[in-house]
Amino acid sequence: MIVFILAIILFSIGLYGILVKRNLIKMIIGLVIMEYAVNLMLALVGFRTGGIAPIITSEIPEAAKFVDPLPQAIVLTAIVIGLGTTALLVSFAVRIHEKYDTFDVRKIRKLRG
Amino acid sequence: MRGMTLIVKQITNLMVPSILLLGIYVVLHGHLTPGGGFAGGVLIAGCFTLLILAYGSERIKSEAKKMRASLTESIGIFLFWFITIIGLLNGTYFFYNIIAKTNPGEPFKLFSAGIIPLCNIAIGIEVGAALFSIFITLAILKVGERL
Amino acid sequence: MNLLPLFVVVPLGTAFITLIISKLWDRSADWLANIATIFLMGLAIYCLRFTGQTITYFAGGWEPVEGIPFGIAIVVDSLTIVMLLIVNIVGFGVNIYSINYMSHYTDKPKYYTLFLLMMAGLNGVLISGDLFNLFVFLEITAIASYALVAFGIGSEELEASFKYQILGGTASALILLGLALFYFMTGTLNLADASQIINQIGTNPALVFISILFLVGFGLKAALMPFHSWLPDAHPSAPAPISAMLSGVVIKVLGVYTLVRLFINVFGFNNVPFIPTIFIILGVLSMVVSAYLALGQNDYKRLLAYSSISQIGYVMFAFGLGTPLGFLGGIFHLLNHAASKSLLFLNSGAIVYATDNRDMTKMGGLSTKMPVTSYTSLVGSLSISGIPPLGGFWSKLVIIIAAVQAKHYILSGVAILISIVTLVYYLKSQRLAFWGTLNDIYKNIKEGPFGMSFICILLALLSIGMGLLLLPSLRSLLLDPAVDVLKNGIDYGKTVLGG
Amino acid sequence: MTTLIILTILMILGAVVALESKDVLSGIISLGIIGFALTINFVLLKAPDLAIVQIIIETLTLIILIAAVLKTTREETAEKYGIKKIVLGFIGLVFIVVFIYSSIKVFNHLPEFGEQSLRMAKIYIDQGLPLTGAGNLVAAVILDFRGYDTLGEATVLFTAVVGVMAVLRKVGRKRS
Repeated sequence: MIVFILAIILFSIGLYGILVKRNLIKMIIGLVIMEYAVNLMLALVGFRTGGIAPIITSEIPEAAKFVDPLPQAIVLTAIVIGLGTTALLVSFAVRIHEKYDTFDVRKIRKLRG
Repeated sequence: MRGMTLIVKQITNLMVPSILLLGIYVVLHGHLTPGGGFAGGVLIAGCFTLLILAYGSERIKSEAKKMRASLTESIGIFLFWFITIIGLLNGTYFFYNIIAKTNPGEPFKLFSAGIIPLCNIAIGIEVGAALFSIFITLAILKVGERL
Repeated sequence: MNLLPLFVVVPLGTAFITLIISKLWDRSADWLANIATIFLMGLAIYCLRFTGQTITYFAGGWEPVEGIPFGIAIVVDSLTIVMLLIVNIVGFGVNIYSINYMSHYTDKPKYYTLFLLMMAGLNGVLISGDLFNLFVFLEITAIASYALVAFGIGSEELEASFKYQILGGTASALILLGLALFYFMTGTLNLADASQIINQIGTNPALVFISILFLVGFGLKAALMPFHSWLPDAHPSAPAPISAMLSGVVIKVLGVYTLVRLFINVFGFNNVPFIPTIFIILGVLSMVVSAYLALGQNDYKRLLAYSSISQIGYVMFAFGLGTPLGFLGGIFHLLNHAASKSLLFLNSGAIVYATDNRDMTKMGGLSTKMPVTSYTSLVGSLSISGIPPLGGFWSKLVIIIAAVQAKHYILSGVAILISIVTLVYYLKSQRLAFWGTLNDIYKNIKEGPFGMSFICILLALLSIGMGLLLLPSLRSLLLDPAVDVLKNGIDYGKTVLGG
Repeated sequence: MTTLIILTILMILGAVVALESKDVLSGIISLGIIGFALTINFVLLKAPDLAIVQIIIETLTLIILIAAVLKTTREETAEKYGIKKIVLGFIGLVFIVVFIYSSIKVFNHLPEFGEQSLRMAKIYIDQGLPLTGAGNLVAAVILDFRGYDTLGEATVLFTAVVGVMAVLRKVGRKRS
């Protein structure tokens, strides 16, 4: 159970970063940390004690105990979605820096507060 | 982005073909070994990214490259989309694994698992081109050049 | 039922091919996108013949084994059909409108591609019967709308969209965390199957925790009051067609529909007894506070954005009542608000198109120069404020009667009061923008092109005629079956899986 | 199990450094700690597919972030420790402590680590090979049983690329 709690702690650190940090890049980092924490959580959920990787070859009998492949499929999707979001955010941050010459939220009009 | 030193360039020259080969291997064997379209596609994108990092982005005609990457991406995902609707056109189900059902092939061989390898190839093309075009769009961006 | 996947397949395919073909011929994007949305609207109207039934379709032909569904289910029931109608009719109108409006912007093919991807995402969320599948399509919609909000790449758009993305990304992370625990608890992702399992487990702390995660996540997408801060920036900054789409459709599908589907049909109000109260609290809070904030706005589009939060508050309040009449009011108000609010945002677009200005204090007397925009926006405003016999009146009436029946006397009084406040700020906007004397700098403006006016008139007629849906014969066709879906509550699982 | 816990603690430390470092660039590099530790965690959790994807995606994310920072600025914004800031930070901390505390309670009502019961996944594991013919069960799930999700996933990436190219194009509005 302790690993689950650790994953939750990692998630809340990311959340804290988004809520408190005032630098656009730091906010992106916070979001990425949250995504990693969720991915870790999903991989933990899919693990089964004594299981092996869900890949059947001619040596491994079909009856062996495999870990759950479904959370792994979900994480695969989530990783790619996370990359897409991050790339989009970074391109926005670069554009905003071009307009205001700063990453500071407080100096950017709309993002204040 | 400027290029790097001769040492980096030489090592890149040595590495790139093998990374590319690994990427293609991972895509083609996605249904048998760990990996698949995503992993392989990302590897292929990484190999092109390595080339740009080593040689710098000034040397290439970047705009044309960007267009080509984005076109490749569109074609890759269009192929994937087309594979998924074969079932609909055929009157069975959306995303029906039509090949595996009619001509299953022998398990653990390259030509098995029906549409899965085909999907892997299409996704490999799409993901590789997509990540490369994200990278190149950011790399060739000159801050402040906008009107 | 091979028609159902077409809701997703057609816009996706068109989006992919648009980007390829438009490299050869620039104008082709206009044609392709509009043909696709017209097709989608036809398909949604065709689906009207399935109201009252529940159709389940398994992608890939993976039918359940031993009663356990393991493929991705596509589920269409009456509630879905109502939402599909909203999405595809508004989407059709907005897309026709975009042909002229978006000629101000560069790179139109990319706009159409993103727009079609957004449509595909919205339809995908609606027809999905699988939690993770729903999440994926929700992300497609969200990412497409982030990019569309900033399509003009001005500084205001970029800032608004960045804020939208950070909060949207947080919402997605919370939803995905909830999904992980949901899968851990139930062992399935299929909503129908999960609802049966949850019903066996009953109330337990894990379920409460998961519902709070989902509530915050989807509440952020719906812009309910404590989580609303992105909306008043993002919706006004976007190009007008996209504002219409975001306010009229996206927050309803990503926020309200998902919340209602999850908490009423999957979790069941019995298993999470605190949820109806929270719906009512959040609804009333959004209703009151944003109506108050809207009063002080001089920016026309910002006023409309606050009004959207307020009206979504009405809807959540109605669903929180938990009575069949409340469900009817909620669904009906969703329909009315979609028609009127997208109309008003398109009107604001027509004003921006002609005057390049959003500040109402600098307008005035526009009704002489832009009669179509003026009269249609009057219709839209009165419909949202709840003036008989327009559609909005009937839905608010139903909500208030439902509140009285549920013995929430004070809250029904609040709802009436806020309705009056709504009328006040809309009349203020009418007076400032359309009535009075014409400002000299706008002497040479004229009404927008025919395509834009045509869509505004169409949506105005829709807002006027929406009240007819309450007539018994039409009601049994569309609204009653949708209410029945919600009334069945947790029996959703049995209905979908058949047994 | 012990390795898993140690690596996860390392990830938490990396996260703290990434958020609190004074230099944004070193913050991004600390983000690498989290990503690569996550890769090893995936290997420990028997997910080789994820490890392959994660290690390269992590590298690419870092390259993208570093490229952005080098093009702009690497200075952390100056923090003012006013009363408002302290109150905000305090509220955030309280919120997070409540969140973690309640999650501890919740995990008592969920299955133990590694002891989860299979429902949907039972069919994937038992019949994945005969039904699809793919030895890699993850590939069988993402491209056959749940291929529709993967279509959505590829579309998300496509959307993101179109979005990036739309946002970074040179001119947004036509001059009249």
